[in-house]
Amino acid sequence: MSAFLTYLLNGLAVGCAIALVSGGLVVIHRVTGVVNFAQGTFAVVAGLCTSSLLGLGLPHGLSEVAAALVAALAGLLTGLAAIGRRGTTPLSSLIVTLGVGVLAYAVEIVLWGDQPRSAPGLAGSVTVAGARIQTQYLLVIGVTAATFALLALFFGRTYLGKALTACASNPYAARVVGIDTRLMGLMAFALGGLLGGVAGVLVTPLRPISFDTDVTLIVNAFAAAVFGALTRPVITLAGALLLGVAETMAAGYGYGSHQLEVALGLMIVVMIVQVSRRPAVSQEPT
Amino acid sequence: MIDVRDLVVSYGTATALDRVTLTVRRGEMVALLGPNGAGKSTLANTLAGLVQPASGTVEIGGRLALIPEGRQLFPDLSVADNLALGGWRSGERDPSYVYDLLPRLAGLAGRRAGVLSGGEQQMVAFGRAMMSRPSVLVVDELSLGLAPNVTADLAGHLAELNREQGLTVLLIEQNARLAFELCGRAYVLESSRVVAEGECAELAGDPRVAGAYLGGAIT
Amino acid sequence: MLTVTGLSRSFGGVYAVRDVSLTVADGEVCGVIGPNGAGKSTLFNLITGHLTADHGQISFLGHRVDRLAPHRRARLGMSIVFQAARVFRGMTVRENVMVGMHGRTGAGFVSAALRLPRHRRDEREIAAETDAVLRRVGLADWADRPADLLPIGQQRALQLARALCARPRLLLLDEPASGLRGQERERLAALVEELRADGLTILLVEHDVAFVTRLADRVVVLDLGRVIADGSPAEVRADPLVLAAYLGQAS
Amino acid sequence: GGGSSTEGSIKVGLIVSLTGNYTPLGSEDKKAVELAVEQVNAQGGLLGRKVELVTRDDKTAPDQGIVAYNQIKGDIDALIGPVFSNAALAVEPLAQRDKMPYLSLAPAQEQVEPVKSYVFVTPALSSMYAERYLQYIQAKGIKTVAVAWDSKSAYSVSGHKSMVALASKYGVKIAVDEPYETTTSDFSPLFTHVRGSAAEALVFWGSGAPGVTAAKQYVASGLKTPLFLTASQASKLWLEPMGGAAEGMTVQSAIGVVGEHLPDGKQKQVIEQMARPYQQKYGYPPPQFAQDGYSASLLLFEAIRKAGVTDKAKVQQALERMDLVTPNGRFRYSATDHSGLSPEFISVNTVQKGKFVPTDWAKEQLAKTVGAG
Amino acid sequence: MIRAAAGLLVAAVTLALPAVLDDSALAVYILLGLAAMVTVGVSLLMGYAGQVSLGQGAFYAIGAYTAALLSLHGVPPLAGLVAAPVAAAGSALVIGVPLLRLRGHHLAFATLAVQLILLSLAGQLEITGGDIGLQAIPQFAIGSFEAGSAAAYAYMTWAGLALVMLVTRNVIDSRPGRALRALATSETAAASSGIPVGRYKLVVFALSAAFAGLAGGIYCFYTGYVAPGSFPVLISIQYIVMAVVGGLGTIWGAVVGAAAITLLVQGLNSLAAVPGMPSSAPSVLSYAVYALVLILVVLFLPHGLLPALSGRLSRKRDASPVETR
Ligand SMILES: Nc1ncnc2c1ncn2[C@@H]1O[C@H](COP(=O)(O)OP(=O)(O)OP(=O)(O)O)[C@@H](O)[C@H]1O
Ligand SMILES: Nc1ncnc2c1ncn2[C@@H]1O[C@H](COP(=O)(O)OP(=O)(O)OP(=O)(O)O)[C@@H](O)[C@H]1O
Ligand SMILES: [Mg+2]
Ligand SMILES: [Mg+2]
Repeated sequence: MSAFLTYLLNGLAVGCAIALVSGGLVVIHRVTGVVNFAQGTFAVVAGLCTSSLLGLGLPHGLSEVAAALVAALAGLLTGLAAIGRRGTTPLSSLIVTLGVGVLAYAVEIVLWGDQPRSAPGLAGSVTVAGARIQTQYLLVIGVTAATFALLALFFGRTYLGKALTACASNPYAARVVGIDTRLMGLMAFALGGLLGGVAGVLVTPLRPISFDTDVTLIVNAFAAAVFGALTRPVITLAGALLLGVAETMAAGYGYGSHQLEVALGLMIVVMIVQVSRRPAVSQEPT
Repeated sequence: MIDVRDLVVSYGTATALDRVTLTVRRGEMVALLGPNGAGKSTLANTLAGLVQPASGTVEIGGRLALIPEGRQLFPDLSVADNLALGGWRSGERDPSYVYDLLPRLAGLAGRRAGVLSGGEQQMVAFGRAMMSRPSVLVVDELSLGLAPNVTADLAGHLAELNREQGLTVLLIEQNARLAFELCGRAYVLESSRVVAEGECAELAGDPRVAGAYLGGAIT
Repeated sequence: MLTVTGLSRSFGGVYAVRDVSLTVADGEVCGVIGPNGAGKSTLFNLITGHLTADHGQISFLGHRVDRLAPHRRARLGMSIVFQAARVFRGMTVRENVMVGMHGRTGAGFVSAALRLPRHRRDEREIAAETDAVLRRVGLADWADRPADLLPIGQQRALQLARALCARPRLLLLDEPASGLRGQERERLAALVEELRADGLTILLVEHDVAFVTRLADRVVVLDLGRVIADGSPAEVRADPLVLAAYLGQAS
Repeated sequence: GGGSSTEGSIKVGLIVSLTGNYTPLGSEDKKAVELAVEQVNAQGGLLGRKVELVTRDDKTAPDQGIVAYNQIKGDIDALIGPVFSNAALAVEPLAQRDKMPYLSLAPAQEQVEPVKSYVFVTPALSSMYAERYLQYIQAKGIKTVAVAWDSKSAYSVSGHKSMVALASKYGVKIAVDEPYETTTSDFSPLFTHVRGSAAEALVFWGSGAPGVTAAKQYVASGLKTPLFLTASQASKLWLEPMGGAAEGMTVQSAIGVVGEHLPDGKQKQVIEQMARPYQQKYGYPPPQFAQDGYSASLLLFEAIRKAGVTDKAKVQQALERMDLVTPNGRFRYSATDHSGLSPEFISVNTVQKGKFVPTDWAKEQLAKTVGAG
Repeated sequence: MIRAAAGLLVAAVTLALPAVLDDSALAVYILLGLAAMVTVGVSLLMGYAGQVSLGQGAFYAIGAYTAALLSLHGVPPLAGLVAAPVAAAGSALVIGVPLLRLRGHHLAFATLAVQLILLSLAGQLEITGGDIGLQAIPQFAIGSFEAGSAAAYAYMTWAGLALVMLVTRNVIDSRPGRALRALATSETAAASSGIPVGRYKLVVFALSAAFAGLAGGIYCFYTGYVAPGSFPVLISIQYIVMAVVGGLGTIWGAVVGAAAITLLVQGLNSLAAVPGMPSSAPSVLSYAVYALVLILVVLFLPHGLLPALSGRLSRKRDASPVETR
């Protein structure tokens, strides 16, 4: 029983880490319709920044905030490249974000080298009802919960959040009512960068980060975000938690060498079940 | 007030508007007629700043709102949110004014706009434009897909707003009879050019215009 | 030709179509009118199979079709012109119309890849029919334009052409005249009359009551998903229920 | 120019991953080989000719390895090969067909089983690391162990396999046998399983990120069963991200990593011949991959020196008679053994003050090994 | 007339190249042709039928493993080569039945996941040689004629590519092809024209998989070695990049895109290897320069290289000053 609880708690934490990366994917896609393949890069940049800043002797807290802001800036720059030019289709923008991710490799290697880096986080672990969990994981869970609550409120309740949503829902109509879709898109990219940065800052103490870690980060995050149709934060969070728990449960109960496959397979099945219950016409304009 | 001079708009190599000159004075309601593909929607989009002209000038006096062709709602947002976003420019957030105009929308407020019936969507499009409390309204097809009683309602509202608040209207409407009823003056656009303009009463008497737009037993 | 019995469909508690029964006779033009949101388009989607009914049966030409996929119903002879213009983007007008012939031809991937005689025969047939239909709906001059940039009127004509290419037995028209102006509307009306003369059965949704009155043999009125009147155009126009719910003082 | 000319410089091909996943390994190999070439040229070259390096990037992809090989095969006299096993295996049949002396930097067993005449391996095979650990475990009197291994890494799969095969020989029982994936980010199931077992040690096979992730989580988990890591962790790639958390952990390494703890002698001298300038140039001690590259270079140079010409068949024959001390240990290639090393050249260390320090057992063993040499 | 002449010229150059290129250039030429073969399938699937696959590499792998396994077990290479596309298409049919219910990003993710799953399976099964893969695959041979030289493989590759392009062209420009393009924009309208949407999607998925499988078959004979490491997920993304850069929805665009990207990558790679380059050259050139070129091409030639090259952008869609949907 306590083993089960351990798997569950740790799985939730792993899922939360995934969710943070996918949160940025969702924000950006929801506003611009672009799948941002550079999302993992933001986390990597922030992670590498934290380790450098801490290495320079900056205190905890300041280093992390600064690193997340650098990631937000990276997000903004990516946005400028991806949607700054008028007439760029979402598919072209997607390729541009892929390009940005690759470009970032060079920048990262020049600045930080090709070796993985890590940063100290919250040390030690806590026991909850007989199940041990790393303290850093608790931090991840807390931040994720807060982030997604804010995201859901922001998009669901605030006027600005709705205006942002409107941009991807119908860009032409957004311009008809006077919304500057480009500006909104750039905001989304900056916010996405920030979220990616937060993810990177929190994950770096848990697993070493090197320039190409973005690929691993993006695969899981993409799965979770797609689960939430790349637009819905709460369902994305659910998807990420499902992934995380499925992975640890698979490992816990003897499928350690197939945990990713088990989790991804489960996602596919759930998606197929979801889609079979939706009629085709309702997905096309009336 | 709308003042368009020598406007030229082209899509790539195709010219959609060719030296079009048109004025709508403050508080006036003007109809824009023309066959399919004449360039009416292009003109409407240009007025709203969504299409860049190749040459010519466009001057708008006041806050302009556009009811675009084909409804163009935000399909993933609720009706209430669609309406609220109509107030992006004016800062108006409360759609109750629109619910007064179109009581039916109040009942649909929580529905996703994308699943509404065609006519319901057209009502939302109208309501959304009104949310910005415009002083200039460009309507690209008013009655599209609307039941006759709703069309009549909306026409009544437009006339009232025009009368009472001096709303300036440029009306593109498939039902020329209705357009002539509502408006004082009209322009006729054919193959990218203005081919006729004048008082509605006069134009209705012009056999060419009447034949093309008021013709037949139907409408 | 078409018999619908007890058809219902709701969306999360909202009944869009509620216990609708309807019979359309061979060669008849049946108008369907009703307020916005009455369920007309939903009814069409149910008949053509793009939505599945919660209850009720549909039979067409003597077959029960309510379990058949949309493309099977199409092959039995149903064609629909949707209310929203659903043109195939990135294809020319001609290619769009050619697609309409799909159900009537059979050359598949293998014949196409190997350019078998079957493919050539089909292509010839498709080309000839397409040309004829394009001329009939007045799109001949637009044939090689990209379809997604057509003005509204031409998009309507295009959809109609595509539907006609299938040589349907039953044609469902959802607001075919919306967006059309005087002359174009007149031309459409003439075309529908021609089709009726050819023996085609037509279900017609339209808010232009004069248009419906002129063309329909019979008019069914829907309101809130239910049939509230069914009769000749003149009867229906005089029905007080219809006046209240739909026509208002405009008529 | 033709590869077997006697004029001009001697050309050595180097194909490693300079981009892609294996960049951190390939880039170290490249530094080390460049250092070796520099040193030999500073001493007047080989056979009176300068040594020239022809480097290509295999992008951590087998087909790019083939492209790279095809590009340089006409120019080079011998090849030092990919560090990514899949790329190494892709190039191998081509090198064999062209009769190109080929020193592979990948540890895959398949390269030398069966022996192909022109293919030689420089890193110790994972089976040797497995055996060495079992010797250590036996010496410590441990009877039951847990083994975790990365099911997506060829190195760790074959290491695990050898461990399972050899365990009974050393009287060791494997109580927990747990695979995981390279992308695994949470090892709590592993630790839970170990905690619930009789294992007296946890041997962790894996390279790259999981090595750090698991070791860090091990600390946080409060598990008391000692953690044994393999040689993939024996570099700053692992030490730096671990920081203080690494203190006291057991980590295997090639002999070169612990050169300073060896008794004076040939072995120590060879190690320092590389480690000193490397440390000077790059600011950190050479990681194991660098030593592989350096050892491969030394082996190749020695073979050419012995052969007296760059003729490929002669160089191959010289390699098969090779007996040379390198930072990786003493290589004794023969016609039937193209891996050349033996488990004796592997050290078992603990981390002390951020450095790898051989255990007393290892010190004793290594002294014997070196002394015997 | 001009098109026929251009076609002849291309054919002549294609035929002449293997004879004049050396082994190193031929290796690039072959990999380029194989990439083009897969990319034509991607373009067919994505550019025409509107279905996104981020897992095309899986079918490339299935083809390669099929041919490799068969010939390692003594089946004549020709039979192995024929079996490669068949096996790929067969797996696509099986996988496609559940997967093609998904659309858009969902399908993209699911195909990506399938590739990950298949590769890890290949990495763990005994029969596929695990992570180490399959070695010592015999040379391709028909009867006693053995394709030992790179030139022979070059001819094989380009013959395969020609076949793939011909089939694609014939399909596109036909009744089923129009049906595919139709269902890409509106499945509803396509179905009401009598198109069995589900079946058509399945067939085109299988067809594009067959192309990838054929390429995989040739690849395994040419390299003589297959392993999971030969088919990273990034390779599938690369095919999409190639299709988009070349011009989505044109057959020649796929070839031009594959050629442009392959040559760019190889060119930068060789440049990085020029003696005297700083040690950061590989990463700067392979990552930074590559990415910048990619970004600039996509931004400034949004319809791809081919439409831009051929200079007769029949429809200047990007010139449209309004973004209606
Ligand atoms: N985005 C575009 N790109 C290229 N051509 C376009 C575009 N939009 C419209 N056109 C072309 O411009 C011309 C004018 O179109 P417009 O939509 O303005 O006509 P309209 O008068 O509104 O017609 P309708 O009455 O059918 O709405 C048409 O020939 C149309 O095909
Ligand atoms: N997919 C759906 N989800 C939820 N509600 C729907 C859906 N489709 C239709 N509705 C609702 O069902 C009702 C009937 O819609 P329908 O489109 O059939 O009306 P209609 O009679 O065609 O109206 P109109 O004349 O305006 O086109 C409407 O209130 C609409 O909002
Ligand atoms: Mg218009
Ligand atoms: Mg309707």
